[in-house]
Amino acid sequence: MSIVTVQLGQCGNQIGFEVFNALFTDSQSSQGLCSKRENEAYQASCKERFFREEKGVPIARAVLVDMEPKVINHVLSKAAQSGQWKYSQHACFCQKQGSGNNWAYGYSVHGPKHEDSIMNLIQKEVEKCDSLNGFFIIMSIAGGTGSGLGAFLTQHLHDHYSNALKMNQIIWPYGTGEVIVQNYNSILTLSHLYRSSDALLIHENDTIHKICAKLMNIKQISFGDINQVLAHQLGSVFQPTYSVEGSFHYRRNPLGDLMENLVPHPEFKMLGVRNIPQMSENSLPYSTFTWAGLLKHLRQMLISNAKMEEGIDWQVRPPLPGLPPLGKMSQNREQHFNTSLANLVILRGKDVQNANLEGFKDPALYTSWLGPDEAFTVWKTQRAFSRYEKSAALVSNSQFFVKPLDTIVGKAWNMFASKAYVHQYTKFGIEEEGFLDSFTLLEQVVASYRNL
Amino acid sequence: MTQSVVVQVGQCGNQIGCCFWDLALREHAAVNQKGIYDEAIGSFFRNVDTRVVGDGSSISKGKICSLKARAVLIDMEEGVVNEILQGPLRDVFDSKQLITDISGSGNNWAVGHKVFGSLYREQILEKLRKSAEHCDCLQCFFILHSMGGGTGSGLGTFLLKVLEDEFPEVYRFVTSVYPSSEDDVITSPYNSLLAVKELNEHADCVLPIDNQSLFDIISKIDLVVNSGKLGPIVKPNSLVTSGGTAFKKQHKKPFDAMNNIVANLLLHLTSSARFEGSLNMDLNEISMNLVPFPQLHYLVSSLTPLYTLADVNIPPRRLDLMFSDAFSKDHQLIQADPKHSLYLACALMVRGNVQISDLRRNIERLKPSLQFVSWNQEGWKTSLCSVPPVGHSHSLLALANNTCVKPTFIELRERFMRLYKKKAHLHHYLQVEGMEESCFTEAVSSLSALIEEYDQLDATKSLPVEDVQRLSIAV
Amino acid sequence: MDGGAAAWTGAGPRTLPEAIATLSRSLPAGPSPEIFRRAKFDHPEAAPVLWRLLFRVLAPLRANCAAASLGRGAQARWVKVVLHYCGYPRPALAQLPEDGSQGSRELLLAFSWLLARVPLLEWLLSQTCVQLGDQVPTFECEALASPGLAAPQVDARRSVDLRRLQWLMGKLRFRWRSLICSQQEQCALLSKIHTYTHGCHSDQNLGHLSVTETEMLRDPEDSQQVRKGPEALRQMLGCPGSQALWLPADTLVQAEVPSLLALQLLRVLERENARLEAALEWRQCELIFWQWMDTVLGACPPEGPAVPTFLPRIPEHGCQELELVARELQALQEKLREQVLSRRQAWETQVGGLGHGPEWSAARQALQQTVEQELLALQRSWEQERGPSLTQGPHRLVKIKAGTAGAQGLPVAEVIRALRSQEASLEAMLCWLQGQCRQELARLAGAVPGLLWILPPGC
Amino acid sequence: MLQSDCALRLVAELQGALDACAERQRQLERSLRISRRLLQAWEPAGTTGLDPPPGSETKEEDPSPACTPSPQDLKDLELLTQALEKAVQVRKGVSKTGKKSRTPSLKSGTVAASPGSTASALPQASSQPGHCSSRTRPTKGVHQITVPAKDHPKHRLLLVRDKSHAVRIGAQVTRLEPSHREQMTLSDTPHAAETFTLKEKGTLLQLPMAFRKAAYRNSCLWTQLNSTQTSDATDATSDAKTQFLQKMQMASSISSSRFSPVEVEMEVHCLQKACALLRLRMEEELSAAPVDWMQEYRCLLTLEGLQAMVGQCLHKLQELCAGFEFRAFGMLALTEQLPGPCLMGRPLQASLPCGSRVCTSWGPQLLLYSNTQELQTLATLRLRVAMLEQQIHLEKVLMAELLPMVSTQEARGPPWLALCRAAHSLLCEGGERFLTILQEDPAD
Repeated sequence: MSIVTVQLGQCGNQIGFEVFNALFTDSQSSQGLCSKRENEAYQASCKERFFREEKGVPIARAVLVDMEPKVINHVLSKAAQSGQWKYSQHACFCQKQGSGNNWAYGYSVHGPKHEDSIMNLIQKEVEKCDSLNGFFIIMSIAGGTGSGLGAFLTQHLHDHYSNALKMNQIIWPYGTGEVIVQNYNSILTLSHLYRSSDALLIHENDTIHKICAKLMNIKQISFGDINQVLAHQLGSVFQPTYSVEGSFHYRRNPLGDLMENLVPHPEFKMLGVRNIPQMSENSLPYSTFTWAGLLKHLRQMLISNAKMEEGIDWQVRPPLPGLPPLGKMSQNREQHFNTSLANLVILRGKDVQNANLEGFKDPALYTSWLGPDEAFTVWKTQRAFSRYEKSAALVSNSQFFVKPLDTIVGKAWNMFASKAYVHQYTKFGIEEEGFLDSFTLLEQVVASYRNL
Repeated sequence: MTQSVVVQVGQCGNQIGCCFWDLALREHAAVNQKGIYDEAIGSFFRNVDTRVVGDGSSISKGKICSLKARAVLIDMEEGVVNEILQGPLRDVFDSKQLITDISGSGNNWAVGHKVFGSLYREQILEKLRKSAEHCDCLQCFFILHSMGGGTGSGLGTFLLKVLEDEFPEVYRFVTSVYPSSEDDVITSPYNSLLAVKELNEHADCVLPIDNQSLFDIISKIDLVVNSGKLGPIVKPNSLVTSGGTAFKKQHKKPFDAMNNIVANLLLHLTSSARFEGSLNMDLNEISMNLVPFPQLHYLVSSLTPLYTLADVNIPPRRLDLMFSDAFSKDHQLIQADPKHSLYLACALMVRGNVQISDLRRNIERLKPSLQFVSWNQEGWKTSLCSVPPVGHSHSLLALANNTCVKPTFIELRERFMRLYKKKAHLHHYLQVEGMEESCFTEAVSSLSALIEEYDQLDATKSLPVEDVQRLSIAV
Repeated sequence: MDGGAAAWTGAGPRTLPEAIATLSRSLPAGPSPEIFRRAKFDHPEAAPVLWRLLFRVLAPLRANCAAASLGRGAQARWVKVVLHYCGYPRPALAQLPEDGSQGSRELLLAFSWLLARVPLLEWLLSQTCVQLGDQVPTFECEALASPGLAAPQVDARRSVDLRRLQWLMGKLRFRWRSLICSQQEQCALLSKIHTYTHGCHSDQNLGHLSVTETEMLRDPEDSQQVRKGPEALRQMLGCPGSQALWLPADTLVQAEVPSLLALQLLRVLERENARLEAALEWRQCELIFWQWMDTVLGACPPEGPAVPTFLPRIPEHGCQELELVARELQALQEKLREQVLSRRQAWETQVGGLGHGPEWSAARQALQQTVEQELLALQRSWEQERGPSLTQGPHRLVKIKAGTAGAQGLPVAEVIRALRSQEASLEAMLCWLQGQCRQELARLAGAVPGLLWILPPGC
Repeated sequence: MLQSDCALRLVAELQGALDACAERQRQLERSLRISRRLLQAWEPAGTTGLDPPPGSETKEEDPSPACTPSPQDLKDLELLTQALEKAVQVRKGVSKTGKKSRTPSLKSGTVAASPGSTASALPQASSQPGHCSSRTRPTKGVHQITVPAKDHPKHRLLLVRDKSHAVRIGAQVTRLEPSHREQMTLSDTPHAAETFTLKEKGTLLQLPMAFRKAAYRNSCLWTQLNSTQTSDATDATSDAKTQFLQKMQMASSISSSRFSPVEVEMEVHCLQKACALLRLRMEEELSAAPVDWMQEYRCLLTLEGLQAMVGQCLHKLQELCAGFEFRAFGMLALTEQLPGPCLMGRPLQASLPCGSRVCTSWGPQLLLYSNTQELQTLATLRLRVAMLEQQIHLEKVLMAELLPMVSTQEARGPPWLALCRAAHSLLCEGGERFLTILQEDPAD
């Protein structure tokens, strides 16, 4: 089954390119450390999901949307230059003028105006899939096009393709600000997506920036570096895994399987990804990994809400069994213990069958109303990913984002209380009422996650 | 990609414009080596096949034939415009883009605004429409004018209202040159104040420029250049008014160097919209990010490093210094000290070989020394354009919506009041048809209201930053 | 027509044992005629066989395999309940011991009651017939709507947070969507196979091969590779329930033998043919059986006074629903009464001045007719099973050229129409139920001061 | 928090539904795998697309784009035909020559040779003049795929051979009349390959004789079963049955009621639907704003009609209640001993043709569709109906358990509010959305 990617805005298009590039490069890599047959099955599965073929050339199953042509042109030519895969010329939509960081402009002006054209492009791409699994929508939430138009399109995908799954890849802006109205744009986007999307996969710029600096040892970090790390993380989640352990059948319904296990509850849709190992090319040859070591670190990253392998707080421990839920909650808060709702661990590489995952099956890791049997899932494949002989990824629906979300809502509320910038939104039909709805919904989400 | 139209009004506006077109041509020539007409060039120039009679049909693709500036030149005297038309830039303009008169406005806002305004309204409108027709997506009008004189100030602000009515969707960015206190025009306080009211009401963004600041900057450059520490080696292709500019009297006339700074400001401001970069910033993002309340649309700008403005080969200073400079008092294009005032919002537009990490590092570094309004503690807007200014590796334009503009307004009001109390020269104005006393009082109260708004914001400066009470979720 | 088939239409067996024998043969694993004879005299040894027969006939098909694992007592209870539920009139059945130790005559009566009331043989044959063709890739609606047979393992010690129910509900919604997704794909693949094999079938009506048939031809070489195929197949066939919903493709995978398929299918087909032949024969000699059953019934002692033993399934649940409907209907009635009353009055006063020309009465008549038609259509939409449905018996999918006239069979378009109206009425129903809940909760919410209930937008 | 018995029931219901779905998904995946394997034959995925030879795509007529086979289609087609072709050969015994190792493999532009000389065995082969000469051409190895020359709604399988017996395939575009076929063959490509459709060689691809016989007899028997059902069922037989049933009823000590429980249940179900639809219609009518007196009158008539219909429903309901009460007198809680909750509920209806529905035809019937989309719509709708039924069932169960709990709970503190929120989401929003409860600001 195939996934149609929708790349939106500057951020979405830049990341989309890196994601396809990472997926393709990995699937063609000969360092898979597995049998030829398995490698072929892996390739075929990756291809079915993300690429189609035109005259022998792999074409990304993607629709590129921006309200401004520069980025799309750039990305198209970069893909063509790769010599390996391409974007379809006919899957692009751009306009002359961007949304100017104004969510309302993207949502209420660009959205309705270009709805038909964009939905047509998507429809065409969907028709090229033998079987549609769902949509992967890449967008930032800070700007105007990705966020506003993204929210608009997701809603329309929800209406037009009610059975297809929708996952939004969301880029969370730098906490110190990259767009001044980013908090407004973010709360409007998030609250709208909460109504129309099935899952929000969130990446924070701050986090990835730190990974680039600390783990990848990059001195002068560019957006290209950041996007490559992000693409690596996504690849580690979306490259094929076995559907049944011990068979060579690869999972055909990756989005559905993931969502069913992680985001069935309407109030909990925010997913975070953690990867291990991640390091620069130079240090890789000097490192060896064991599953036990990797998983120990990954688990501690989960419970201490560490964003990367470096600087994990090893003091954080799961709460003692037998505490009443309320006591447990306050103790957790004190300890900065990160309570999970559900986790998915994806293991790739050598001896994957020997990895011991008991650490993730501890009921203390999870909320009181869901047991590990329902809350924990593991996917595996023996095929190694990227340059790593062994690697693990964690997709987690947990309290990871309570703090960032709370912060964004708080800042937006502060600004809203002074009515600053509101006139820019009312100009395009987003009234104060709309803001209040968004605040209400997100405050509830924060509260719900806190009460896990 | 979008296009912009530059409307240059009055002597000052046209002189700045002249500099601007010269630099713009040279910048695009440096970036676009192949001579192909592309969208970046298209944002300021039309490509015209001159062999076709009439107004020359635009060519949207292919080789560059003949570039025409997307500009409307207005002056009520002929001098400057004629000079331009006889200068090296003559091919960039044609007579259909000009409106001139011979009488001049006599340094009288009322003449420019009321008399010439009604006289030339239709004509101006027609030229504007024409220029708009040549754009497939007109995004912005840049109005270049000075506040002190008659034409630029009067007709320039008249124009704003016309644009607002006629092109409500198109942004109006105004570069206003404020007179310095030792201005030789005696009525300049009147003119400026009357103009301020119009700017308050009809502009989307105003970039105030102070002649005194420009002059100080130029002097500083000269000082560095002549100090002997660094060889005054002229860079052949740098974007400064050296050899091949419209006026070949650079060092004699400080105005040229000063105009050059303003022209550079415009180029930098639009660079991220014209060229590729890893973090684009379109023009419409400027007002969206920097204007929290409709009236508070005055943006204080600073360009660093200053050597990009000079025609000298100075080894680059540390990158981080560039960021520090942008916040220092002596780099601002008006006399103001943003660092000790309150920031409502701030944009950092970077060109050249600078990455996001450099930007983040400097924001983190500078943040503690700056004071932002309570509801906008992270009020940063950033952009990264990969094309540096010609001949340099990087540069930075900082735009600040900061209460530091307030003293400029207060001073203006004081100078105005000094004259107005004496009713000096008032009759020159009142004899113009449609001009009444109330025009002055209204203008004063408009300016006072603006000052009051800044005052209120400044008042919050001393208060501790506290979160507002949020919605409380029951369960 | 095949000579063999024609043979039974004329003469049939004329003796009772022969008649019963045909009945037995036409049933899936039917008992021997001797059992019937013994049952007439209520011999206890016939009872277990008849319990089994009844259970087999009555158990829901999907659940059959699992149900087979039920104990004898449970099976018997099941039979009792279902028969009563269907309106079986004799309470004596309910009093039978569930260990199968006696009551063979009563069971024979019950079986005959079913046989007389509904076309049982045809129904059973139809439900269990061999599927050579491709089916609409969905399963019985009822099967989805019914929980599986095995009681799910729920940890009773753990108290349940409602959020867990929400979680499960969300999971279910995702599974539904995945199902639809897979089904779409299966349809596309089926259609492809049908297109590609167009013209390969000897049967003119079909024209193309089905998956099973293509599979049969696919790889004959491999036939020697695996031997366990027939066994797997037999296993499946030993369980009549699974036959009914048997997707041939499933068998193949389960057995991992694509090869011997033809042979296996042949056997199954032959077995089915034998049952069909027997059923046709049975029709010829049924009369003898019924005459005999009369004597069986006559041999029964008259029943004693009714001992209350039985609980039809409706009890509290059904009561609740009846009440709910009654309340809603009355509310409707009330609202309509008010509206009609006031509007009628307003109308009369208005029309008073309008005059009553012939045009008016013609228009009125026309209006009356259209309204009548509309309402009739409305009524039809809730009366059950209008239009073609797929609930009865298997259907073989045949791809035809668009616009081909005179093709025999049911056009999908018609089924779609029927399904759409069914969908609409179900949606209305769900909507109504949700509306009821909303009212109830809003009432409760209104009673608590100091709180603002913010509904999700769009409510 | 729920009490455990209630929780048990709800969780069991949901878990049951989930299991049923999962089971069905597994089934579907199995058959999907079969179908995919059929279409992709034995080749590992990753075979490259088939490029048409330059110039062979002479489009004389305007092809309708919908009918143009996509490269993927062509590929599938090729693989499938290969498979079938191979089957033909095996069936004919030509593979006995011990060349099994030469499994067909598909590389870009190359096709494996099938062993054996099947061409001579094909009936048509000898009847095609001119073909022989082309066959003598020593073309070996690589050949381009024959590509549609024209488009036609029907794509036929087309096997193309040359002397070396390399199998080629393409979608034949023109639906060839037999008489035209030869010409087509001759003028086909420079390689002058022999072409035939599977249909024309259909005899070779037929199922085994014995099987075909049995299948034929099977369909005859079903036809007979259906045709004799009504006409041959003698009056005597049906009389006998009726009599038997009557006698049985009379002998019974329970007097008959008008409705059996299953009928009551079905009627209730029907009334619920009616109720929902009537309300919808009424609200539609009430919210309409008639612009002229005609419309106004029509509205009035409709409302009156609706009123009458509601009356009928109420009447029906009373009848049901009467019958129900009558029956209810001697009930004993037998249900509780039933083997699991699963045997209750809807399967009862499904398990028997005991409703009043009489089916007129038995056995496999044909269901005709003309395109993929139609089939997909059908499948989706069926599933959707099934899902709605399940959802309604769950809704009712949840209503029965949750509503009383919410309304009886005494303390109206946070636990109760949490309960309300979850209940609202489950009951009113289908579990998709949720409400927020805010504490009112005392300042307001």
